[in-house]
Parts: sequence; C-alpha cells; structure tokens
Amino acid sequence: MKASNGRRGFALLWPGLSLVLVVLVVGAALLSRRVALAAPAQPIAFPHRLHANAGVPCLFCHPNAMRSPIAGLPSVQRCMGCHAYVERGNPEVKKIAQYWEEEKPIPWARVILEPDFVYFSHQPHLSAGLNCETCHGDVASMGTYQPVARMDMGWCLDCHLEQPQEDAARLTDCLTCHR
Amino acid sequence: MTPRLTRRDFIKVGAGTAVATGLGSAARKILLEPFVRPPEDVLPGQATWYASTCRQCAAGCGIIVRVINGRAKKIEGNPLHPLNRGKLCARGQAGLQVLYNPDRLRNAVRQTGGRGSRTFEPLYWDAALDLLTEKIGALSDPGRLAFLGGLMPDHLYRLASLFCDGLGAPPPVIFDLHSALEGRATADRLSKAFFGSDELPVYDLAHTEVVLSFGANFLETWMSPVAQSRNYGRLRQGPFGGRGLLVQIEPRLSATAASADEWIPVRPGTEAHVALALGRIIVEERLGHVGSHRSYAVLYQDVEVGDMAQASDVSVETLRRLARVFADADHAVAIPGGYLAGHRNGLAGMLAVQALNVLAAQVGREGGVFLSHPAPASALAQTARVDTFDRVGDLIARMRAGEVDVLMVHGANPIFELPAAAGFAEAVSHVPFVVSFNSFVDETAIQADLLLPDHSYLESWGYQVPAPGADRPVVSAQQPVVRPLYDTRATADVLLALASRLGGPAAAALPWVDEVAFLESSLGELVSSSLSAFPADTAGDFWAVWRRSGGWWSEKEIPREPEVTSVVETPLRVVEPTSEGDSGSYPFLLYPYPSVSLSDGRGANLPWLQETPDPMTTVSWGTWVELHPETARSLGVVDDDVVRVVSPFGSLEAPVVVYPGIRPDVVAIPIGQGHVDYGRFAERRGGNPLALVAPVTDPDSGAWAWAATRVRLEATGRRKALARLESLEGAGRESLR
Amino acid sequence: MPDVKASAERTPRWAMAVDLDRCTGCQACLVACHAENNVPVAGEKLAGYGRWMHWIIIDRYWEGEFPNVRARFMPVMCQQCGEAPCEPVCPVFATYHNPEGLNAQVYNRCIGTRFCGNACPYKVRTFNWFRPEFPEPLTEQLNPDVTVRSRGIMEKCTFCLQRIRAVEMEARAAGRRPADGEIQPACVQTCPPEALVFGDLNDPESRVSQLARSHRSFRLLDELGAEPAVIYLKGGETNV
Amino acid sequence: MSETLPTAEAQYDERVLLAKRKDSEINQAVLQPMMQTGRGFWGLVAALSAIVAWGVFAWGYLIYWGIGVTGKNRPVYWTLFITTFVFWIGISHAGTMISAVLRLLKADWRRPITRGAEAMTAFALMMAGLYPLIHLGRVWKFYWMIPYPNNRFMWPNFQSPLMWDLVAISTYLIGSTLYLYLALIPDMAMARDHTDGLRYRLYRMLALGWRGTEAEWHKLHRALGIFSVAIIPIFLSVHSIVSWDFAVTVQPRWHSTIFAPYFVVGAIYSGLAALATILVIVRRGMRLQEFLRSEHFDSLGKIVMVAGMFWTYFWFAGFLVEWYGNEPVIRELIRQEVSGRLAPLFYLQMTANLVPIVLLAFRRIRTTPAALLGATLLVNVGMYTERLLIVIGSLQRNDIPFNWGTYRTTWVEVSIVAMTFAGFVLLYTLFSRVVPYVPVWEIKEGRLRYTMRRIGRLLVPTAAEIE
Repeated sequence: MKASNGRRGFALLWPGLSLVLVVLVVGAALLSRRVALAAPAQPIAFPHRLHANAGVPCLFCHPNAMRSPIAGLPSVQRCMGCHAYVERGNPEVKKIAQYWEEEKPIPWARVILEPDFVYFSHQPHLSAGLNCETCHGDVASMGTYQPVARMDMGWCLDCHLEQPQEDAARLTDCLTCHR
Repeated sequence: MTPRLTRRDFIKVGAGTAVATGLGSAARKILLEPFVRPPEDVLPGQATWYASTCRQCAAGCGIIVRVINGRAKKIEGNPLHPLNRGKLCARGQAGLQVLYNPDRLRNAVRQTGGRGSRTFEPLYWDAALDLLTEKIGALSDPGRLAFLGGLMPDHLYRLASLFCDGLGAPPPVIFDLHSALEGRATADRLSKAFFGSDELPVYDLAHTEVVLSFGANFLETWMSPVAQSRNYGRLRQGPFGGRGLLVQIEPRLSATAASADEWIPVRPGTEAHVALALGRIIVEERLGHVGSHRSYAVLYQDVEVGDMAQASDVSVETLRRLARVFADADHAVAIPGGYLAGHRNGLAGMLAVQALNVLAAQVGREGGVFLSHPAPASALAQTARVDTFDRVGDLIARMRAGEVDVLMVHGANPIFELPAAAGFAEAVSHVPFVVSFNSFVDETAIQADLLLPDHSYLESWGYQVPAPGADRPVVSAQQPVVRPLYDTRATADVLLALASRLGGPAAAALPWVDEVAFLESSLGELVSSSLSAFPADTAGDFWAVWRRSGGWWSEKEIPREPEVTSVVETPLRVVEPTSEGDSGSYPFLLYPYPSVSLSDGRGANLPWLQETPDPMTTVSWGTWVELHPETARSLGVVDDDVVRVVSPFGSLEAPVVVYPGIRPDVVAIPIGQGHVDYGRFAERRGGNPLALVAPVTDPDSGAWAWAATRVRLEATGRRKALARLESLEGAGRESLR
Repeated sequence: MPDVKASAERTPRWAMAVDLDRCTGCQACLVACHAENNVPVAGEKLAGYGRWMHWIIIDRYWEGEFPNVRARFMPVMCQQCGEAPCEPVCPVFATYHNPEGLNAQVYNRCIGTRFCGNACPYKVRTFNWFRPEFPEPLTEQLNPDVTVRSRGIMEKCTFCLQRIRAVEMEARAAGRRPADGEIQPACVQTCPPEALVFGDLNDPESRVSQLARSHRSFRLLDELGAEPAVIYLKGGETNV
Repeated sequence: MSETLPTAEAQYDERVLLAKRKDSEINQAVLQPMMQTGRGFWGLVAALSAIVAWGVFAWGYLIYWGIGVTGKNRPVYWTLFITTFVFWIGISHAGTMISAVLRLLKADWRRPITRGAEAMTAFALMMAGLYPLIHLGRVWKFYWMIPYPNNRFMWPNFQSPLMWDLVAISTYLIGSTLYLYLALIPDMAMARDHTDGLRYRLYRMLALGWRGTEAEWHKLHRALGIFSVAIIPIFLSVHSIVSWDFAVTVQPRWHSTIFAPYFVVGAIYSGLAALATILVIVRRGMRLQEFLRSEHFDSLGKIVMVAGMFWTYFWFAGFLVEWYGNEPVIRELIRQEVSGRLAPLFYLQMTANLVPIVLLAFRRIRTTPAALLGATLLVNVGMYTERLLIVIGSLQRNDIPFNWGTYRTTWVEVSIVAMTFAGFVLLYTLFSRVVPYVPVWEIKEGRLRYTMRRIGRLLVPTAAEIE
C-alpha cells in the first residue's frame, strides 16, 4: 500500500520535470529565431522593389560596398538627385524632401547588426564574386528590408567551410573575423 | 558646442557598440544617419590620413593622423618629413588625449567671483572680444599691455609680435620650462657668440664615431629627441660601419646615459672642467691628426689638468683616455647639453664644450657640428625664441610695480613652471585684467579673468620652422585634422579680430581676414621656390601640396657649415659652479630633471603619459626622490619610504627610489607632477621640485640656473608604495637563467 | 583577380626582431600600443598592484655598482611562441595557434580562467580586472579596428593583427603578397631608433629573417623550448 | 569530551554488547538523535546559514564588479579560490576511499562509519565544485566549457587540464552521490516505517519503494560491489588531474613529475584526518558512543598516521630533487620559504603536518577523542597551508625577476572561502538530521556475525561468514 503510493509519487516526478525542460528549450529556440529575424520600423517606407524594378543597381545607393567595410546608405543628396524630379507627390518622398530642406540626415534604423567583436567587410566578399542577394536575400522583391537569415557565426562558417582547401584554412581561422 | 552637433552628419558606425550581444536587430534600435551632402574626402568606415605638425614639444616633428568618420584615431610620424622620418616619441603619440581630453576648456568663459574661484560664466565670442577690445582700448599707454607666450607655434608668435608692435606694446615675452631645461636660451646665445648665427647647431650623430655628451639627454627631451634617437640608432647599428662610442658626462645616470657606453659621474656644474681638461690635454700632447694645436693653445692657457680633475672628481687617467679617444677619432662630436645651462656657469661651460669641436676640427665636418637652416622665406624669419629668465624677471617686476594693466597669456604656465620665489603668482595679483588662451585650466589660467581657449593643435592651422632643424631647409605645416570639437577659437583669429576692432595701427599691422589668409600670405614666397621637394607653380597647387605632404622642404639635403667667430681666440674661462644654500646645512645638490613622459609637466593631464613608466625607475603616476644607496643607508631609508626634501626656498615630500646611478652628493627629483589645477589626471598628484629651486641666473647668459640649489633630507617615517612596473623583490636583476 | 592562390601558397610566420643595441627605453612603443589597441589605463592604484595593462613593457636591468653602474633595456611583448605554453591549457580555445603562427587571443571566447596567464613564462598576458573606463570624450579615440575588451578577459599583444589583416586584404585584392616592411605594428612604426623590425620568418630574404641569422640574435628564455617569434639582438660594447 | 575510551579487551565486550541488542533497540538508538533537534542545533544552523548568506553576498559583489575585487594580480592569477578548491577535493577523497576499500576488504569495523564518510565526500565535492564557477568571475560563461553541439563548430579544448577536471569531478560527484544513496535505500525504508507526516512522505519518496525482499537485497549488494570497485580508479584520477592543473605549466615548482601521487597522498592524509575530526564531533553531538567506538578511532588514527608518513616521504622526495636541481627560481622559492616572506607559512605547514604523525603513534592519543580531534585538525591546517604555498607562493616567482609579484587577500575572497566551510558543515549537520547517520542495515548485518553459543556453562560469541 505505502509502497505503491511511493511508486506513484516517484512515477510522476521525472516525466514532469523533463516535460518542463523540453518546453523551455523549444520555446527559447523559437523565440530567439523570431527576435533575430524581426526588422525594426523605418522612418520612411522605402520600397526596394520599385527601385530595383526601375533598374537601379544596388551599388548606386550603397556605393561603398566595393571599397569599404561599410556598404553605406545613400546621402539625402543622392535621394534628391532623382526625387527632386521623380514622384514628388508621393507622401514618402515628401518626407525625404523635408529632411533635405531641414538639412537633417534620415534616421534609418539599422537592420543587420553584428556584435562589435565581429569584423566584417563587404569588399573581399564582393571581390570574391558574391553578389548582394547571396546574403541579403531577394531584396528586389522587398519593401523595407527584411532579413532573410540570422547572420550568426554558424551561418558565416557554413559558407567559409565550403571554400577550396587552402582558403578554408584561412577563412575558418577565428582571427579572420575576431580581433 | 557639444560633440553631438559636429558628429551629427557622420554615420554613427560605432553607435551603441558598448552593448554587444548576440541578439538580433529588433532587440535594440541603432540609427544609421547618412550624410546630407557627402564630403569628398570622407569614405565612411575608411581611414583618411592628414599631415600636420606635432606641438607636444618645440621640436616640430611631422605627423600624420588617421581619421575615421571624422574622428582622429592615431597619430604617427610623417614618413616624408626630413626631421623625424616617420618616427615619433611617447609624447607625440599621446597627442590624441590632448584633443579628446575630458578636462578641456570647451568655450570662452569669464571667471566671475574672483580669480581662482573656479566659477566660470560662459561667454559668446563676440561678447568676449568686445570685452577684451574695450580693456585694451582703455589702456592709457599701450606699453601697459604684456603678452606672455609659452610653447608658441611660429606663425602665432609672428602674429603676436606684429600685434604688439602695431599697438606699440613691448614684444611678447616667451618662457616655457621645457626650453629652460634644455637650455635653449643659452644655446641661442652660444650659437650667436660662437658661430655668429641665430640658428641652433645640429650634431651629426648618425655619422660620427665618438660622442661626448655633456649633460645632454638627447634621447629623452633635449632639443629634437626623435631625430636624435633615430640618428643614435644608426650610430649603434647603422649602415656606417663600426659601432660608435657614446660617453655621457653628468652627475646622474639619465636614460640617455643608460644607453651610453660609459657614464662619467662628474661633480655637478663641473662638466665644463672635463671639457677644458680634455682640450688642454689634446693641445699639450698634440693628440689627434690636426695640425692646429698651436693656434688653439691660447684657449687653454688658464687650464690646469690636475685642478680640473680635482674639481670635477674625474681621474686624470680617465681624462687622458677620453682626450685620446676624442682626438684620434676621424669623426667625433662634443655636445653641450641642457644640464650645463642649469648652472650659474652655464654659458662659459657650454662654450668650453663647443670649443672641443673646434679644436678637433669637427665643425662643418661629417659626424661633427652643423647649423640649422634659417627660415627659407623672409616672412617666416620671425620664429618663436624663448627669452632668458632675466626678461621674465623684468616682466614680473613690471607687473609687481603695477605697470601692466592687461596681461595676455598663451600656452605659458609660469605659476607652475617658475619657483614660487620668483613671485609670479604674487605679481599677477597686481595686474587688473588677465586673459588666458590656454586650452586647459592650469595654475596660470585659473588666475585669469577671461579665458579664451585656443584650439588644440590637432584642430588648428599654422607653420613651424623646426629648431634645431633637419639636414635641409624645412617649414612644417600644421592643419586641422578634425573639425574643432568645441566652441574654441584659434588665438590667431582672436588677435586678428581684436586688431580689426581696435582699428588704427594695430589693424594696419594685421590686415588679414583670418588665420588661413595670414598663412597663405606668409608662405607666398615658398610657392615658386626651386628647392622644393614638391614643386608647385600656382599658390593653389602649393597650398594643396603643402597640406598633403605636411609642409615644405628642399628636395636634397643641404648641410650648412658654420664658421667660427673670434670668440675662439680668447682664452676660455674656468668658472667654478656656485649654488644656493650653504653646504653645511644643505649637504646635497638638487637635480630636477624633465620626465621622459611628462616632460616639464605639460603631459601630466594625459592618462597615457601618466601611466607610462619612467624608463629608469619604472615608476608611473607619481613623484619620487632618487638617492644613492649610500645616502639612503646613512639616512636609514629604503625604497618607498617617504622623505622630506628641504631647500632654503621650500620643501617637498615624496617616496624614495634607491638609485644606483647617482652621485652620493646629489638628490634627483623628476619634474612634471605636483599640479594644483590641470585636470583630473594631473591634480593633487606628487610634488613639484621647482618649488625648491632658487630663482637665480647665470650672470653671463641671464638664463635661469635651475640646477644650482642645495637641499637637505629628512626621513618622515611614513611609507607610500610607488606604482612601479618592476617588482622590488626582483629588484631588476638580470634574467635568472 | 590574378593569382590570389599564390598568396595563399606559403603561409607567413610573423616575427619581430628587437635590437637591444638600438633601444633607448624611450617608451614610445608603449604609448603607441595603447593608442592603437584600445589598451585601457589602469590608474595609480591598480598599476601599483601589478594590474597595469601594457601589452609591451621595457624591462630595465641594473648591472654593476656605482660608479661603474649600467642599466640595460629590454622590451618584452607577447613572444608569439611556436610552442606556446598558454595555448594547450585554455579550456575553450580562446587562445590557440593560428595558421600564420600567431598566438591568437579571441576575446569573445575567453571565459577568464587565467590559466594561460599562469602558463606564460614571459608573463606578458594582462587581465581586465574591472570594466575598463574611458572618460568621455576619450572614447572618440578608440580604434574601430580593435575590439574593446570587457572585464574578465585576458588580453595581450597581437602583433597588431588588425594592421596585418588590412595589408593582407589590400594585397590580396591586388593579387600580390604583402611586401617586406609593408606591415608595421604600432610599436615598430613609431620606434625612434628603429630598434624594432617586423616581418615574415618564412621569407628568408625578409629583414627580420636576416637579423634572426645575426650572430647577436638570441631568444628570451629559449631553454624553455617555447619557440618564441621575437628575436632579440644583443647590445654590443664599444671598447676604447 | 575528556573521556578516554575503553581498552582492547573492553572493545570486545562492546561488540558483544551491540551484538546482544534487538533490532528495535538499534533502530531507536539511531533514529532517536535524528528525530530530536534541540535549541543548540538550530542555533548552529542559524549561525552557519548567516555565514553562508554573507558569502553569497560576497560572491554577488564579485560577479557585479569583477574579479578585481579579489587580491589577484599579475603574475598571481590564482589565489585562495583555487587553493580551497584543491583542499576540498582533497577532503572529498577519504570518504569514498575508506568505505569502498574497506567494503571490498570486508573490513568489519567500517560498518558504522561508512555513511558519515560517504556524506563527507559528497558535500566536500559540492563545495569544491563551486570554485571553478566563482573563479571565473563571469560565472554565466561557465557553460562554454561543456561540450554541447552547436552550429559554430565550437568545442572545448580537451587538451586542457581544466576540461579533465570538469569531466573527472562531475563523474566523481555523480558516482559518489549514487554510492551514498544506494547504501541509504534500506535505511530510508526503515525510517519510512518508523515515521509519519512530512518525514514519512520524504522517506517514502527516497526509499524508492524498498520492501526488503531477497531479490532487492541481492541487487543492492551486487550494485554496491560494482560501485566499490568502479569508484576507486575515479577517485585516484580526480586528484591526479587536479595536480596536473599545476604540473602541466612551465611555472617553476609546479612543473613537477611527482605532483600527481604527492597530491593523491596529501588528499588521503587530509581527508582521513577530516573524517576522524567529523566522527569525533558527531559521536559527541549525536550521542552515538555505542556505534562509533574506540576501535574505529584507533584504526582511523593508524591509517591517518600511515598516510602522513607517505605524505612526508613524497614531500621530501620532491623537495630533495628541487634542492639538488638548484634551479635559480626554485632556489629563490626555497629561500623565501626557509627565511623569507613565506617562512611563517612554511614552518606552520611542516609542524602541522609532521607533529600529528608522532602524536598518532600513541594509542592513548588515538583513542582519546579530544586528543584525536586536536591532532587531526592540526593535519588539515597543515594541508591547507601546503596548498597555499603551492598555489600562491609559487606564483609570486617566475623566470623573469622583473615580473615577480606579491599578493594581498581581500574580504571578498575570505568571505567566499568561509562560505564553503560553513556550507559544508551546514549540509552535513542537516544531513545528519535527515538520514540515519549510522547505516542501520549494515550494523544489523554485521551483528548477525556474532551469535551466542552455549559451550558448557558459558556463553561464547562466534563469528559467522555472511555475504
């Protein structure tokens, strides 16, 4: 009698604990993914789609990708270069014009954000023959940019490990990205 | 005003990097603010290098500054610059902390509530200028205006003198401790007397075999340490054959002496006696291969080797050996150092040392003595010259006598740098209106009524004619590498604005609209110079090249040979050193020396330099007293025991460093600490040995004899651990294995 | 891009030569290092308790007694050992041997066991005892190419890795290999008497290789067999 | 407690006495002190908890500000934490050693003391296990040492002795805890059957429904047998590995081949001493005179003495080689110990380690609880000092005199060390009130070996072979 009670009390314990554990782990995993792939709100609802379809190349607005670690954002001047004449009625474009008149920079919200101990440079990746879509996804079909991959270390390594032997050694060295 | 404003147009790459987590972008919002109009010389994330000139000391080395996103990140030597060839010293490297110093004065203020009250009221520059104009305009006699300059850039000195001229005020008085410690004023006199030149001699260390350095710490702070260190490297292991010999003659083993092959601990103030003895021996024994002994015999007629050895505490054998070495070398040079100028027989002593070079026919000879080049353009000829202590004394007297109504101070800090006994602080109280242009609220600025901070040297324009110069004519360029962080204003512009407001002769003397216009006109002559390493036809080209390459200099080296004046026909005098305080009650001679990192104390507000260990004692962040092991034992003190050093003029307490490299009758204390006002890193730290020094001068040169004060020691029984790099247990023993 | 592969063929072995005969102990290297590598300032209290953060220090050794006393200087930075004692003891590979023979220290991997600090015979590793402080606006000076280390992390001289990488990237983009002397760590760049030389030991023609072959060359604590990549050149004597 | 215990012949009577007891009496004798908790007990618990709480605060303070709040510096990167870590690992050794080895040897006198010993092992290990965490400062980074699959292809470095530590210690902790628990099951059942209310529920849970069938007994003995064998190599490895944390570096004095056995022996020495100390105190505190008898202290004392002799031998062997090796740094270290700043510690170490060996040679001292207590306490003072000298003393010196260092401890370090000592005692005290301190079933089992037979006119106890 007692003994059986004992067995039941015991029988309920471990399954319960393990269940809680599983829930926690899975929940954390899902949550972190959501957080990583969420994009912040932008001051201007910039439609990449329209610009790409209009035949504007990426490097026209993000010109530094070839020569600097930072691809860079278009200066207000660059925006106005076209929008002084094009689509002036558009409410979003009006916002740009306003920044331009106020001589204020557009406070874009950063979407892709690496921790400050990661040293990434666009230049070598582009000269290695990658194109923007490889990492940033099909931007040409997006409005404001939505990240397509959580750009963590594993994601980088997936690609670096596939390189030819002599390069892979160099590219998988910690000091390639961490200093 | 605040850095935010200037930073606004720059992409904030670094923003929020303090919080680095693996989390995604939505976790926190970071703004990327693109340019409104992109400037052509800034590529976000890429470095731009700007060439300029270092102002951490008077040497005038060329620098290049790495600028990323509008922020200066690193200073390096300018590889093109003939003076330092891409090399830079610790103080030069630390320049960035002058620019980004948290204690900088950020805008024009007036000190309400009395001097030293530290209650500052911000002023608009116009208001400040009006106030100053009014004060100067109200002068009954322009002679009642005084301008005191410290380490001034040449262009500013010229402007200031023109300004004073135009007003009819006496020319600016220039004094800074660093120059006093390297004996610049005396060296000027010497050069004048000896070579009839206004330019300082250059000692060709790179190509010589034997160097006799008489109290010249040329690897630390003396004259142009970077250029000299570079040449020292070649003296040691250069492409020029054998390894040179360096003999250091001074009472304390300085870092320079540590690098020497031989250190001669001579009795303080008798370095020259050694020089005289050497000369006498060379002449007597007809040493060397120079047939000119007879003609120079007259120089040494009053010299008796035995007495010299006696006085200088150097054995006759050593003297004979040195004489032979010096005379036999094809290329040898004797350097009259700054420490000599610190004694009351300074000029005579340096004369005696320089005479050795003449005697050994090393003047104008490879590996010997050359002269710096004068400014290559007449407009630049008027370069900043430090004045002797006498002239500072006159100024103090005038102030005390109430003959000065407006005192303008730029870059000078006499209240810290001069001994209290000199009475500058007291004299200032007799001056109705004091203006300071210093970037920091130092001991002198705190006594000012109006503080009009100049830009830091990385934010300002200018030119500099290095003295001592390089192997060719050089004018070094100074340009802003970042836009000014704060609402400071170039003192040159302030003077120009004042002049135009005052009108009359002053305005006539300073016709330029602003500093840059003034520079362009001053540099005009150089535009079509044929010598130039970077030829330019138009003024525009020249200006571009000037800024790109960091200055103007001749393409090939042009050694300038000095010719010796008639001084060298009159017998050299033997002047015994005298010192303040009787040797009975003050048994030791005080040896204050410039710290390698803080130099004369102007570096004390830079954390990097404070943290930099002294090469010899490895101490940082403090003041210490160096005692010979014997002295320490007799006083019953060991390392880190606090002793009181007392002179007739003041006293100072500091921990002991038992120092094997110092004469038993000498006590050495580094200069640089002991600031009362100079920012959080400098204030209330260590002590200032100059408080002990007597305000006496060398009668011949009128220079301040800062090394001629006697002190006594008292143990306090207290201990204070110094921040040492070395372990006292290890006690600097050679690697055990 | 022409033969990028070529530059990958021979991996370099970065090394530094320190000519003790030229060194004047002027400390320029030390300050340059602070400026280049975001090395924090410890302050008097910590510095006095052996907690200073310098990546390069200049040991000073006394020889002899007054008046025939002499002092000698010896700059000591991370020796980038080939058989580094610090590497095998790190439980998380925060310090490890990189293909170019560099003794890597990965700050974001370090968990702060300080085992490497004990294992290092040269004691050149420093530890961030507290969160480093850079009073505003001194932060503006921080070098964006170098991680600002947080507390609880070991750090040490990296031979100015960021500069090596920058030049390598440039060279690779141009399809060449870095020229000898093109890469200059901050200390080497500034050293007034040119006592420091940096280069590739695997290139027999590089200056550092030539100096390594000099009769004056020796390695610090060589008998421990750590194969340091820092080559010291003995100070000479000029006798008369 | 100044009483001296009866002499050899009396011991025999004691056993007989115990042999005569009925089951119920034994149960009561064990359960009695367990059930009643007086004011003194709660006072002790309160005091200990206070110290632990303070220590936890200190740890929090350290986590908040960083390792800088300890006295560590360059080159003394390891200090009190590692020292105490080694100390606790050492303590943890004796428990399992004595119970496992003696169980294998079927040494009969082990029975009453096994549980106390095993408990000591478990708790000491828990205390030791805290230090690697505390020592990191940023404790949340600890999990990076655990080999878990991840998309970064990052694995810990199994070359590092710290990883060996991680593996060995966790294995040892799990092993010894299971070992303790296995032997506990029947007594839990016993307690279950004699209690009610909350305690009943607890024991019911812990007893895992033990009913005492033949099959269960059989399994239990099998399991215990296996564990006794398996645990021994583990406990040998653990302290060897701890010693290699030091020995694999090129740090002078650490870099030694004799370190592993030296540490193991030292561990056994300090561990057994600690066990004796604890037994003396518990015996008094829980009035278990009947079970913890002079024979136990006598034989324990002997083992401690022997271990001490071994320790001395290894210490001397190491010291002699160092001395003749005459390495400059080692020479400096020896100078420091013999006449320098380390001298007080050094002489304390020597006296505190050597004197007990002499004392324990006397049976009278071995069997006088007070004296035994003193002697064994002395041993642990000595062993702690020894570790201080090894860890901190050595680190102050290295091959480059310019880099020599000093060390001043801080309140944070001391508090945290105190926390683990208090924590250990606290756990042990509570433990003694929750589970039967004396393994009742083993006693009964042992008692079966003494049955009274009537030979002629007198009763003669005879020993029967069981198991």
